[in-house]
Order: sequence, then structure tokens, then C-alpha cells
Amino acid sequence: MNRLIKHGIIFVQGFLLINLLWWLASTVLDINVIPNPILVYKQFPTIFEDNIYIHIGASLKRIGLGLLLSLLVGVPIGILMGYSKIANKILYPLIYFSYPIPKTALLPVTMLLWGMRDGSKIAIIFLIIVFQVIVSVRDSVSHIDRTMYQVTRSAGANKRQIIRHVTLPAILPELLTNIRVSLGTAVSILFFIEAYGTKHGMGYYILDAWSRINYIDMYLGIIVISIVGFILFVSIDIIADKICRWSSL
Amino acid sequence: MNRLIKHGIIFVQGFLLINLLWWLASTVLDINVIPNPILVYKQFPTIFEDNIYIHIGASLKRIGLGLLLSLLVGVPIGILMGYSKIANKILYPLIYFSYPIPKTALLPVTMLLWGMRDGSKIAIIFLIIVFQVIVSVRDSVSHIDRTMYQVTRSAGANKRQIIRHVTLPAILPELLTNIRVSLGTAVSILFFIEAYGTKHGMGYYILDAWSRINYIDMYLGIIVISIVGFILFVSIDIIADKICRWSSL
Amino acid sequence: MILGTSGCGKSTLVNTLAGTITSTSGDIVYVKEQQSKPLNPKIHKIGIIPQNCGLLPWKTVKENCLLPLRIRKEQVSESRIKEITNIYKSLDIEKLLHKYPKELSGGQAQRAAIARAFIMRPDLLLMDEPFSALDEITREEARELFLKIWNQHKPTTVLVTHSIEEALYLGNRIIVMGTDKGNIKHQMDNPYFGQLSPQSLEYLAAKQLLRKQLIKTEVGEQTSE
Amino acid sequence: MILGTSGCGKSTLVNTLAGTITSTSGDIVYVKEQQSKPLNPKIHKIGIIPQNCGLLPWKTVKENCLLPLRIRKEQVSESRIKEITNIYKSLDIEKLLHKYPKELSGGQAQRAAIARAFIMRPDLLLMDEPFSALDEITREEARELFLKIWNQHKPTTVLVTHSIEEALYLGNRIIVMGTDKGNIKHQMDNPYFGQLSPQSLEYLAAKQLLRKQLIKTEVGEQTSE
Amino acid sequence: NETNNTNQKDNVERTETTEDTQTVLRIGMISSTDAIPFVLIDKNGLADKYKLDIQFEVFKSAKDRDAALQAGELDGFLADLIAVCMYQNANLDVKITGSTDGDFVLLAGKNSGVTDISQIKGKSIAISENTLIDYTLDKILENNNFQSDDVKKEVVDRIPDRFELLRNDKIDLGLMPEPFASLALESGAINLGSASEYGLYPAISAFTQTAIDEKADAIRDFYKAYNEAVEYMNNTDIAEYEEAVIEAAGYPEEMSGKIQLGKFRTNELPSKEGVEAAITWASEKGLCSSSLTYDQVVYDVSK
Ligand SMILES: Nc1ncnc2c1ncn2[C@@H]1O[C@H](COP(=O)(O)OP(=O)(O)OP(=O)(O)O)[C@@H](O)[C@H]1O
Ligand SMILES: Nc1ncnc2c1ncn2[C@@H]1O[C@H](COP(=O)(O)OP(=O)(O)OP(=O)(O)O)[C@@H](O)[C@H]1O
Ligand SMILES: [Mg+2]
Ligand SMILES: [Mg+2]
Repeated sequence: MNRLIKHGIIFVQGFLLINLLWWLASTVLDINVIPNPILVYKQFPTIFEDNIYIHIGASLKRIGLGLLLSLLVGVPIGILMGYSKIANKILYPLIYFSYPIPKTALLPVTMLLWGMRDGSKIAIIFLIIVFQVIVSVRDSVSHIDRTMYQVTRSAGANKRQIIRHVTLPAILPELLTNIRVSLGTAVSILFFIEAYGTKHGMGYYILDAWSRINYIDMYLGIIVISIVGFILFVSIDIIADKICRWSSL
Repeated sequence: MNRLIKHGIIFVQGFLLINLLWWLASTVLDINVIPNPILVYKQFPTIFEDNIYIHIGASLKRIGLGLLLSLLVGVPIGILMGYSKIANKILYPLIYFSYPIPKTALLPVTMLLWGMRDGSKIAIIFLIIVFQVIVSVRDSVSHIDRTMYQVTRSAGANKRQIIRHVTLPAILPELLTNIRVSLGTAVSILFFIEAYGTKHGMGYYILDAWSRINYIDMYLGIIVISIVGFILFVSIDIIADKICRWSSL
Repeated sequence: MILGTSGCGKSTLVNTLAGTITSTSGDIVYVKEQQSKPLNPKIHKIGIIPQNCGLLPWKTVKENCLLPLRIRKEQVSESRIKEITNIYKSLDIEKLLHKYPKELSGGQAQRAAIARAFIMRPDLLLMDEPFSALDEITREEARELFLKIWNQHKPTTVLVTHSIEEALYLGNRIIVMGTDKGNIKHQMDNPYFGQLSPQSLEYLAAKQLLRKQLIKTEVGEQTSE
Repeated sequence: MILGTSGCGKSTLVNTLAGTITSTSGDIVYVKEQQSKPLNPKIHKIGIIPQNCGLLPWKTVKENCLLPLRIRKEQVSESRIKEITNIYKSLDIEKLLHKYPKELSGGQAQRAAIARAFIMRPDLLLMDEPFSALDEITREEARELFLKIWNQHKPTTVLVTHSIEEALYLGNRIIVMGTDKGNIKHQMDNPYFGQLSPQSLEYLAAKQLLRKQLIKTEVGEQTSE
Repeated sequence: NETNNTNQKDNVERTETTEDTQTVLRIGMISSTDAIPFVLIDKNGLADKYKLDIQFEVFKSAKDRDAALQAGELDGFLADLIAVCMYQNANLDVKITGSTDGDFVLLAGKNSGVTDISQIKGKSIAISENTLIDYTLDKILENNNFQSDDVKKEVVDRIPDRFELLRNDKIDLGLMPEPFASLALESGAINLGSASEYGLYPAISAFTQTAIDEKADAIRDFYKAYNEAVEYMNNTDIAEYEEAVIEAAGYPEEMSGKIQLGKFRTNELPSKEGVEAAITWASEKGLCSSSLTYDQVVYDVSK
């Protein structure tokens, strides 16, 4: 509860400051790509007419599924690479080499393989995030203090129990930080993946307004996407606080 | 030297594996957006006719300047937020709220403020990376063991000396990891910023080939960008090994 | 019971021992009741107290202490619960059960690690300076507790210490390690095992002998340069 | 010289002391040659040995030891270099100078921290269990070195220890801390300062007294529940 | 290429210092066949003849072009009626100063089962929204007595992506400019008719009011050069200027030798009916106000 209030205060503060800066910029620069925030907020009700909920829902679904898939694939692979020398030898060069490949350039491929609906969109999010997850999990696995294993294994733990009691809790804090960064990446990639095959999504909303040169709507979309991003970030923070209390002591 | 050989082996391994996968995909799927790698490599000399060096140089310049600027701005702000309660109180909500704003949507604004040449391109890279740098520096500053300060300050160190002997070395490993992720982001953002106002850059090269439906050239561009990305990553790794040897013991 | 100068490789030895066992490469054979089987943490219970305590930072003291039982899915009887509560009491950590390892003082962490090792009733016990961060009173109590528990199950024990008195009090067999590549400088069986500070001349002589061995190692080290 | 049961708040006291000093909120006054000035690390040299040693992990042992001199930009004369080399030798860390703290054993790290504190010739010395991870021989030598250096500059020293003997050997004034909120159980001036294990009856009596104080604290703790 | 750039920079400086030298015109465009005459102005030395320094800015998407125009980085640009309506709506004063010749071909995928325009009801088509493609499609549908929502419109921003979807049977129909239309036809797509057959010429060239005010003479000369370039194109074998075509329109190299272009028109202002139809369409979509008039969006530079 306290946490929520604290985050609420941060939200309000940040929101006001940003808007102050925005207002200053719009007044000082006086160019029409930076409209006066007051004008923008006056138009706020239009986003409800535009059914912004549907857009938010569509984007969240894509991000959520992409993230979930990356975790389901990335965490086991990362753990495997952290523990098995053979797996690491084979997979490390592959991961290392694929990491900097710009996944967005693979759009034609994903589009043909998984269609132009959510399939290819989720695939792109997955491709971008999964490498980060794998590398981060592998690195944090290799940073686990060896005595943790000794102690647990000597108590009779089998592999599954070691992963449950040592590996997963140890990698969790870094994984959550990583998910936060990944979420940011996923949000900014929305512009790319919601530019085709859909009429819903926050990325689509902003792009549509942009193509109509409707800067008021565009800024409304940006405000909405920022608030949604903020809420996602805060959720991760709260989860981290709950399950990783030990790490922030 | 040994390091270089090691990285060379990883490179070759990764390269071969990726190409094997690619070849398999092109054979099994048989769609024209996945050309046979052999065909692509046959065309390899064309990239030199296309003066690929100029493209690489143009992109590296943009990425380099954007990164440099983010570090110059982000590291001091991050340190300030880590140490000064007041600075943190004011800046934290601002940063936290701005972090998820999709910076790519600000393209019209940046173009207006810094023109459509390298100015706006560097500004976009800067805007995307600087928040990551600030947050990561601030977090790693707050994770520094308090006894480190006690010991150093009691030896008579002033603020500058503490930053030099404690803060900077302590945040360096995480900062380098962060720069690696940022470089990846910057490389993938090339598609976005090199879509206008330039005829040079690896992003432009790929986009141009893509819009000509010249998949051979497009894949050549992707190969080049991946190799450049790989070299950047390896450079960071080698730097990290050199100056943060202590952290990997 | 292993004695040795600082940095001579005692922790390394214990870690290797633990590592070898836990990686079950089976070089170490555990002899009990005339049957010799390769050591296996699945069958034998092995309790380890590393020099840095080795508590899992994401579990509270209580969860840490009970983890071995949970891993082995042991049924905890009424009397066992009493025994566990007694161990908590003797080590004076009842009030700390819900704290995380990071919230403990150096000595408290060590006591939690000792409790964890004792609670699991180990067949083999590896301890690296388990009493070093304790004050004298607590240390004496912990030593007594160790002897009590040792007498119940008589686990094979390897204990690293810096204190000659502790070695003579708790050790059946005392090994002094040299500085050069972990060789053994001196070995002796200890007749004073379990006796608190006897005043006999032989005891003092044994103490002197061990002291000399420690110094000799050091001299050896300095001249070997 | 501060004694006290494990977890009674000694480390916290030392940290607070160090923290207050280094945050220069000026509550602590340092009295020297009849002039009292607020303590200030810019003017006074303060050496701290925390319980976890507090070596900077990114500097080698040598860089760690010489950092205080570097920070104060002190000219290092020939004789000073000799003094420093002697400290290295006495603490037996010459061979470790180019290692990073992570490569050290528990005792080696402690010795490096002691060397760093001694090298800077401090006016005030805060030490939290500085000799706990050392074997007996090394510990005795370190204590002697401490006395030697103390006699040269006579820095004000706060030392936390678990060992009554150490307290009686090294302490001018001995304070026993209680478990409840860091109150002081007992204070005494120590007439045996600098004397190695005297055999007089009074010495043994003082030892007994301190022991009792420690036990009492514990009993008090247990009954106060 | 680099040296070319520095030359251009030198030119800019010279214009600033001495009168009577080349005037800079910054033209934004997206690769298409419309742009061929413009590129030829430069290639055939017509720019020098009229003392113009034409700087082309090629954009990959209309959004980037819009942003650059907003930022005052462009004097003139190639676009369409709908875009101009939207610019006017966004208080960006731009005037249509000419029409350009680019055609759009309605194509059916080879396995879509569609062979004639009468069969397109209920089929899916990849388009971009609120653009001339959208507009042209609606007009073609209207001309064939279909409603706008008789086809399933799928928004796909990039033309190459639309092309791939069509070629791989992921979508039934496409309305494509050259060179994609030719490429699609080559891979088996079926031609259902083109925009010009319905008299639709929504592609235009335009300048900002500021540029018109400051560089009126240069713009008039620019269109003179344009007309000369068109004359040249219509009277010359394509092989002679194929390189410029490939550069301007983004044809793949392998199309070389197979490119076919229709006749280009010399510059003329778009028809009043055409413009008004576009304004009506755009205002129905809420892209501009219905009170926008022909005179507000068109300007005759030759006056
Ligand atoms: N990670 C490491 N890398 C390199 N050398 C190491 C590392 N850890 C320990 N050493 C070295 O190995 C030797 C033995 O260390 P070990 O920790 O076993 O000593 P120890 O006998 O336990 O000493 P202490 O009584 O001080 O704890 C030491 O000389 C130490 O410097
Ligand atoms: N980070 C922390 N958060 C909460 N409680 C803490 C924290 N660190 C220490 N404590 C508690 O404060 C008390 C005093 O700890 P302190 O480390 O000062 O003990 P100490 O006297 O140095 O003990 P020892 O002799 O075992 O080192 C202990 O009860 C401990 O549990
Ligand atoms: Mg050790
Ligand atoms: Mg302590």
C-alpha cells in the first residue's frame, strides 16, 4: 500500500515536471510540432472516443506474449549454458553472433512465416528480447557464489532442487532488471510492428495520428503509451520488492 | 593476443553455425525472402563496389557520437542522483517517467530542432541511450558498499578523489555491460534514423536494398552490420577484460 | 582437525573436499560399520560450514536451517522439533529466525550456519573456522554443543581452526599444514579430546609442540624465498 | 578496547563512529596537546579496519595500502619506504602485493587491511576484530606490531575484540557492551596494557571479572525475554 | 559521391555570397517513377542551364517526409492530393504547383482466384491508410460500383512488404506503383486495371508558400526544366536514361532492359474536379475541413 502511494507521488511529480518542460518548450520554441500541452489535454476525451482501451489491450497482449515466450525459451537456455560446458561451447558463439543482428530487418521473413497478424509481431518482440534474456541469465548464473551449490548439493539436493533453491532465486533480481529494460525496448518497437496488419495498438494509434499530421492525437498517444510504460515499470518494481526483498537490504 | 584468438574462434564458430541454420532455412522453407546463403556470398564483392566503408563509417560516427554524448551527460547525472538526495528527489520522477516514452515518436521534434542531417540522428540515439545510462549508473552507485566510502574518506579523500578512486571503478563493470546493450539498441535504431536525410549508413544500405526488393544486397547489409556489431561487442569485452580484471576473478 | 598458518590453503582444501564430494567423482570413500561406500550426498548427509558461512541470501535464517530437511523430504517428528528448537536456543538465534543473512552480524551468520549443519544430523561434517567470529562465551557454548551432537551420531568431521586450544579440545587427530603446496607438516592423535583445558604437563607440552610446528612453517616459508 | 557478545552492536558502533566522523557532522572532538578541534579527515588521519576489511576490490593489495598516501599526496621519503616495507614484512604480505582482494584468503585480506591502516600513521584508529581470522602466531606478531606503531605515534584507538586476553594485552581502557541497545555494562582502566600474559593473581582476577561481565550480559539477555 | 556532396556545399556558399548564381531548391521525394523527370533535370545538365541547384532528399516513408517538411528542411516535394489536404489542415501552407505521372496498378495474386475486377468483393488488399493509395482504391471501387468496404483493407505501411505478401499469397490484392507492379506481374500477378485508366492522377508536385514567395522565378524555371526533361523522355529510347530510371524509381538491377514507361505529361495543374473530389474524400475521413477550396491548395507558378 505504502509502495503504491510512493509510486503515485513519483508519478505525479514526474508527470508535472515533464509537462512543465513541455509547456516551456512549446512556449519558447513556438513551432507546431510541439503543441501547447494545454491544448492537448483539452482534447483528452477524444482518446476514449477512439476506444483507447482496445489499443492498449492489443499492444499489451503482443508485448506480454512476446515477453512470456522469451522467458520460457531464454531462461532454460541461459541456465543450460551457465551449467553445461558443452551447451555453452555450442550455443555461445551462436548467441554472441546473432545478438547484434538487427532483428527488425528480418520483418519480411517473420511476416511470411507467421503471417501479418500477431504471429509475426510477437516473433519480432521475441527475437529482440530473447537474446538479452539468455545472455543475462547465463551471466548471472556464472556469478553465483560456488559455496551456494556446495552447501545445497551436500545437503542432498538433486538438479531440480538446486535450480529451484539456488539458481532461480539468485538470478531473479537481475532478470527483473532485465525485463524492465526489455519492456522498454518492446514498447519502442511497437512503432515498427504495429505499422502493418493491424488497426489496433498504441503504436498504430500514434503512427496513424502522425500520418494524418494530427499532432494533438499523436501527443495524446505518446502520453498514453508513457503512462502504460510507467505502470509496467512500477509493476515490475513492486514484484521485485516482493520477491527479492533480500537483495535490497 | 590470446583473447583475440579466442574471440576469433568464437566468431568463426558463430558465423558458420548461423550460416548453416540460414542455409537449412532457405532449403527447407524455400521462400524468396530467404535466399540461399551461397548465392549471397557469391555477390559479396558488390559491397565493395558500393563503398561499404563509407556506409560503415557514417553509421559508426552517428553511433559513436550518440554514445559519447549519452555517457558525458548520463554518468555525471547518474552519479549526482546516486549521491545527492535533493537531485534524486527532483530528477528521479522525471527520469522514471521519461524512460518509457517512445523516443522514436519524437522524430518530428528532433528533426525540427536539429535538422534532418546527423544532428537529429545523434539526438535520437542520445535520447534512447541516455536514460539507460542514468538509471544504470544511479543503481550501481547505490549498490556500492558503504565501507568503501568510509575507508577512503577517512583517509582524507575529497569528493573528487572519492569519485575517482571509488565511484568510477565500482560502476565501470556494469556501465560496460550497459554500453553493450546500448550499442545493440543503437545498431537496431539505425533503420529508423537512416531512413531519411542521408545516403550513407548501414541502415540506409539495408533499407535501400529492401525497398528495391534486392534481398541479396539486403542480406549482405545484414551480414555486414552483424559483423560490425560483433566487432563492437568484442571491443567492449576486451576493454572490460583490461580495466575490470578484478571483477571477473 | 586442521591447523595451519593463514593463507596456507586450508579453505582451499575444505572447498576441494566439498567440491569433490559434491561433484561425486567418488574419490573419497566413507567408512562406516565396516562397509565402505563411495561418498554420495544422496545417501550420506554432509554438512558444510564454509568460511563465509554459505547461507542462501534469499532465505531467512529459519528457511536456511530447515532447507536440508526440506530437500530430503524428511518427516519431522515432535522430538526432532524439540531438538531443533534446542539447537536454536543453544546458539542463541531464536530471535533471528526471520531475518535475512544480510541483516546478521558476522557472529550471528556463523551461528546460523552452525545450526544448519547440526540440524541435519550429518554423517560427514566439514567446518572452516566455524567459531572464529564468536565471542568467548558463545564460542565455548558452541563447542560444547558440537561435542554433544558429535557424541550422538559421531559424524566424521574435518574442522579447520586457528586456535591450538580448540584443536586440542575438539580434535581426535590433529594435522598441521605447511605453506608449500598444502603438504602435511605434522600429524598427531590427540589424547586430550573432549577435555577442557587440563593442567597436566603433557598437555602443555603438546600445545608447545603444535606452536612450534606453526612457527616452523612460517620460518620455512620465509627462508624458502 | 570494546568487548561484547556477538550481535550486541559493536560493528554498528564502529560504523556509526566512522560514519559520523566522515560525514563531518562534528560531534566528536579529538583532543591532542591540550587543543580540542572537531575531528576532520582533512586534518586528522583516520585509519579504519572494518569487520569485512574494506579493501577496494579494484585495486591490488599494494595500491590499497598506498592509497591513503596517494590521496594526501604525501612525499614518501627513503626512510618511510623502509618503514612501509617493514610493515609488509612483519605482516607477511610481501608476496601478495600484486594480488586483488578477491584472490586473498580471509586472513590475508585482514593483514592487508591492517597494513593499510598502519602505513598511513593514523591519528585515530578504528579496528573491528582486526585479528580474528589470523592464526595464533601471526596474530601475536600483528599485536606486537600494533604496539610498536602505537608507541611511535600514540594514536587514539578504538578496537573491537572477542578475546579477553587481547583486550587485556592491548587495551588502555576496556569497555564491555550490553546487549540491550548498546549500553555500557562495564568500564575499567587496564593496568596490564602491553604486558604479555602476566601470571599475577590480579591479572587472573581481572580476566575472571571480564568473563563474568560477558556472561552476565548474556544471562540478562536471556531473562529479559 | 562524397566529392559530389562537397561540390554542392560549395554551391550553397556561392549562392549566399554572389547574386545571379544558382538558386537552391530542396526537393523531397519518395522513390517512384514520378521522380524520373526530376532526376533527369539534374542528370541532363538542365539544372545548370537554368542556374538551379537542386538537392534531392529521398525518404523511405511519407512520415519522414512530413517531418522534414514541418522542420522547414524542404522547399518542394513530390506527394499527392490527400497529403496536401492534410498539410493545409495542419496549418502548413503548401501549394500544388504541378502534376506528376506515376501510375498505380490494381493487381490480384496468382492464386487468389481473381481474374477480373468484378470478382474482388470480399477479397483482402494491402494498402497504406489515408494516402493516395487509399484514395485511388476508393475511386476505382466507386467506378466499378463497389463500396469502400467491399474489400478487406489491410494496412501495411511499406510497399515492399505489400509486394511480398501479394507474391506469397498472404493477401489477395494489391494496388501498387511501379516498379513493384512490373515485378508483381512478372511473378504471375494479374493486372486488373490501373488508376490512369480511370483518369486518376492524384500524384502532384508542390512547394511551400515560403519557397514560392522567395524563389518564384527559380520554381518557374524548375518546371521549364521539368517539361524539357519530359520531352526528352518521350522522344528518347529508354535505354539511354535507364540508369536515371533505376536510381529514381528504385528498380531492381535485374529489371534493366525490361522497364516500360508510359508517356509522361508536361507539367500541368491538376484538374479542379480531381482536387475537389480529393478534398471531399479527405474531409469525409476527417483529414481536412470540407471548406477547403481549389484555390487554397493550387498555385500557378507560370502566372
Ligand atoms: N580466487 C583466488 N585466486 C587466486 N588465488 C587465490 C584465490 N583464493 C585463494 N587464493 C590463494 O590461495 C592460497 C590459499 O588460500 P586459502 O583461502 O585456502 O587459505 P586459508 O588457509 O584458508 O587461509 P586463512 O586462514 O587466512 O583463511 C592463498 O595464498 C590465497 O592467496
Ligand atoms: N543491515 C542490517 N539490517 C538490520 N539489522 C542489522 C543489519 N546489520 C546488523 N543488524 C543487526 O544489528 C545488531 C548488531 O549488529 P553488529 O554487526 O553491530 O554486531 P556485532 O556486535 O559486530 O556482532 P559480531 O561480534 O557478531 O560481529 C545485530 O543484532 C544484527 O542482527
Ligand atoms: Mg580460510
Ligand atoms: Mg561485528
